[in-house]
Amino acid sequence: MSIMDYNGGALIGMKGKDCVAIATDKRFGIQAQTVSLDFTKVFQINPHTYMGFPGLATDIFTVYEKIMFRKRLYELKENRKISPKALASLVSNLLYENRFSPFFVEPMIVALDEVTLEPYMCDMDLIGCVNKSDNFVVGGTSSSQLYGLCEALWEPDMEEDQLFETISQALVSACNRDAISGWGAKVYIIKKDKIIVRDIKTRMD
Amino acid sequence: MDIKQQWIPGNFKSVPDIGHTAQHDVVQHGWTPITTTTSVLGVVFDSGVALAADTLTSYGSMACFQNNPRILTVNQNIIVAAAGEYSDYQFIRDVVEEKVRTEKSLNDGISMKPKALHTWLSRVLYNRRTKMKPLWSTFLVAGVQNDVPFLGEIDKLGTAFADEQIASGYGAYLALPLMRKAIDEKREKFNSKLTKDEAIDLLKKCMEVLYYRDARSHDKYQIGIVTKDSVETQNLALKPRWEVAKLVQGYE
Amino acid sequence: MAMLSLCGLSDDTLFKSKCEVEENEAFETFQSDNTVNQMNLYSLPGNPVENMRMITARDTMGRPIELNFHHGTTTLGFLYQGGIVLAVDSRATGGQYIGSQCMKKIVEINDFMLGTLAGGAADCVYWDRVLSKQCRLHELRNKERISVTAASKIMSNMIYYYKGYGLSIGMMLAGYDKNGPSLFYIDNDGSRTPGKVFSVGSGSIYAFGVLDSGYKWDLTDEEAQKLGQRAIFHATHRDAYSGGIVRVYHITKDGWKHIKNEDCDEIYDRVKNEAK
Amino acid sequence: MDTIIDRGAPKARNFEPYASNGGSIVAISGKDFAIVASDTRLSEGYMIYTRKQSKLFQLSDKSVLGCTGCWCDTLSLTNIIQSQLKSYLYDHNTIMQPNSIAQLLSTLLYSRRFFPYYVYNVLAGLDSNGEGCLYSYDPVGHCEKVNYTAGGSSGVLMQPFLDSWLGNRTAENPVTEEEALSLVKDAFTAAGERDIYTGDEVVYNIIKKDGIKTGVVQLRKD
Repeated sequence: MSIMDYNGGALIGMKGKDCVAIATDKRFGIQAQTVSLDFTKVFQINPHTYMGFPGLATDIFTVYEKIMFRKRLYELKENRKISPKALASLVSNLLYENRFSPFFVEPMIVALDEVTLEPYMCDMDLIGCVNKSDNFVVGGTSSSQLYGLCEALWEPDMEEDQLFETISQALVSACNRDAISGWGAKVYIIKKDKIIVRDIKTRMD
Repeated sequence: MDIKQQWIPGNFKSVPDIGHTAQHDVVQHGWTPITTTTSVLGVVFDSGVALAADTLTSYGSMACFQNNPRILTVNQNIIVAAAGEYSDYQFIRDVVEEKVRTEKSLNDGISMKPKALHTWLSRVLYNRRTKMKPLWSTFLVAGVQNDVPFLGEIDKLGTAFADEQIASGYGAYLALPLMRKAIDEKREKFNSKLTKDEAIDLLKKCMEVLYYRDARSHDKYQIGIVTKDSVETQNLALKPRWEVAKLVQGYE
Repeated sequence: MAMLSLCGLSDDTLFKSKCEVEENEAFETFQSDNTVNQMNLYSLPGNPVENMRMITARDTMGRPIELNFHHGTTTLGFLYQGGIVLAVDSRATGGQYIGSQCMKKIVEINDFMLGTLAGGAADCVYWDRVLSKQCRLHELRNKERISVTAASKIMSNMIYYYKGYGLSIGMMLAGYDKNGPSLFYIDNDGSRTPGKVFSVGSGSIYAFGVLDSGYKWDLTDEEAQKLGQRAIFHATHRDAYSGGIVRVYHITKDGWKHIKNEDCDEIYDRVKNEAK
Repeated sequence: MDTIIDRGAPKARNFEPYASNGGSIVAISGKDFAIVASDTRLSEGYMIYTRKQSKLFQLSDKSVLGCTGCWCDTLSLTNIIQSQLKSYLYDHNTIMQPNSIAQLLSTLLYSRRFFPYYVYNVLAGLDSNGEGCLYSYDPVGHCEKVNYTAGGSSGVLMQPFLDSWLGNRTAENPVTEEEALSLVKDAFTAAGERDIYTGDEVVYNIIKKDGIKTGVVQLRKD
């Protein structure tokens, strides 16, 4: 078992029409044992910028704190909100600094640009290779299942409701085929004027 | 095996001898190729199949034996070419020749067909791999069965399949794209298969390309051609053009 | 070749050759496999576990092979005044991947005997089938049903024969015979233990927690069935490799009876509402 | 320096008896039909052996077996099963029913418990009532009757997709032949995007009372 699979979890980001969505399961486990049912792995970086962290739980918090530290410094220095693209470089640099003893997280950024409100999405490997995406990003222990579902279910220019349906369907179905993710899920839909957060029900076994 | 056959439920059994790891290492030494040959190519044309293979046997990086043919004429219907361990090819050659001789001595007018030999070889090779005593060779079987050309490959595991163009070893990387291109172009432009001459020219071209880049290849080679009513093997030699060498830059 | 055997020449030493040796060896496996004798499983010389590890480590391209056998997990069974209750989950996992959510982990050996399976799914099912055959033969030979004690002994003997071969079996054998109800635990080491309360599999620790706190000899039938279901349900909730539906069986002197199947999802909702 | 001295000598290599030849299978059963489909790419590593190797094996007029994994094991297994079916036919003068074939296959797979066939099998057929039936296997012969399944190199990608469409079907709302076929196509198209071992073509067999219908759908060739 890889260290990336120690805690389990599934994450998915998806692009719609003028909106983006990110969804996460809520399980925190130690290998086969489910410990907590309220561990969302998704953090708000800026009003329209969210990050998801699939990987090892201990590194998730460390990396998140480090990112926030650098992001705040950046924003103090520049006196403006960090753009998702700059954030991606920031995270990538942070991860690559530990090229030979990496953090075991593969962060994803799902955002609307704070100025232009352009959708932006990317994911990374654990040493910071940024992979920008125009349709969806997936991560976590059920990433293969998610890839299959997203390839089949995703279509361009989805409205908010349809995007919610698609992303929930993908996450729930993927979790049902992965032993170590699930136990509830949370979906964030990011629009220019509001953020919609919804809990969705999944199997609890 | 015998003890298992006689087993009756309820009988007391002693602990089976599960052996010592070091003594019964299944990945045995010696089952590794020593005297090897490089790629073989095969291509189907409209009325038959052509195979090409050079005549070099290497011992590591030494070009050991420079005149070891490895295209075997099985009967008036089949030719076989081999790549990989040469001794394993020789073993299979003996076995196949024996098979053919037995068939001939029966004199019943029935002779082996290419698909039969293809399946037979795949069973023999698979059986050996399942015993972890592989015959470290890849075979190409070519022939004409019911007027339809047949070309099949079997590798050391017993992986068997048929296709219109097959290349093993280095040929799979260097020659196969050329062969696929030629066949596809012909099909798209004229909606037909290669002719015999085109197929032979194609193989000659491929052998030349292989000779330039495959360090274990040789300039003397054979082409075997099987059609509905003839089998022939030609001995050929390349006339390589090394003047292109000076155009290759970036290594000095 | 066909002509040879037709003429009865194929056994003639004159024709014995390299070719025939190869051929016979290649085709003998067709004749002597386990469809004829169930105990006859092919293995390489040497240590089977070590061999298995070595051959399945990498493929020809040097990549790790994902030979994910289906594994089943949480099962429990207990004896009480009203007979035996067996309860199992239904998830089969190959690694982390859920291969199936509705696997049958209780095998009906005959009308009075059940086996539960945990560990390698194929291992358990195969040997249960062989046991089933042996039990039937016993019945035909002796004109009476086999006792659970005898059946479990056959089972453990068969498994013991393949001890050290890397089988993965943790099963309970439960049934009602002339000596009353009995329950046995058998595993791949060949051990065979009679007992009152067992739980087997990766979720067993959670199941035991619920089971031990609720178990007493004087349970009513309904209480016992509920306890079994609840123990498995809580195990599925905490253990990643258990889940699906909870199946409950009950064995009395009239034979076994299937009580119910219930989806973990539904049980979860019910239990949650009960708590409120 | 050993490297200089050893340069000429042949290198010792371990023999690995398994190859991963890729390929995927999808199968769906319905009220009066069963559909089973495979891609036709046979590969090893980054090398495509052939682009037209179907992985479906017709066992009788009512059953089709789909196998992916190690191709040499597949060939061996299907040969053995076909010869067993023949001797059954000659012994009993009956064609074996799919449920019996299912058990036979399970036993044959288990005979190699200690040197497994590296093959994922799906057996599709029509049972004695004329209803579609489907059996899915693990490499050592654990057999399960299912309504739909996906296996092979992109089984993990396609199975949850089938779950989301077919997981909640009831007897009143059975899957139709057209729907099953379009699901198979969609599943393979999605898998072809993300799995390099799946591609080229999909061949499908629809098993019905009056015979087996075969068809081909094109997939990505890269």
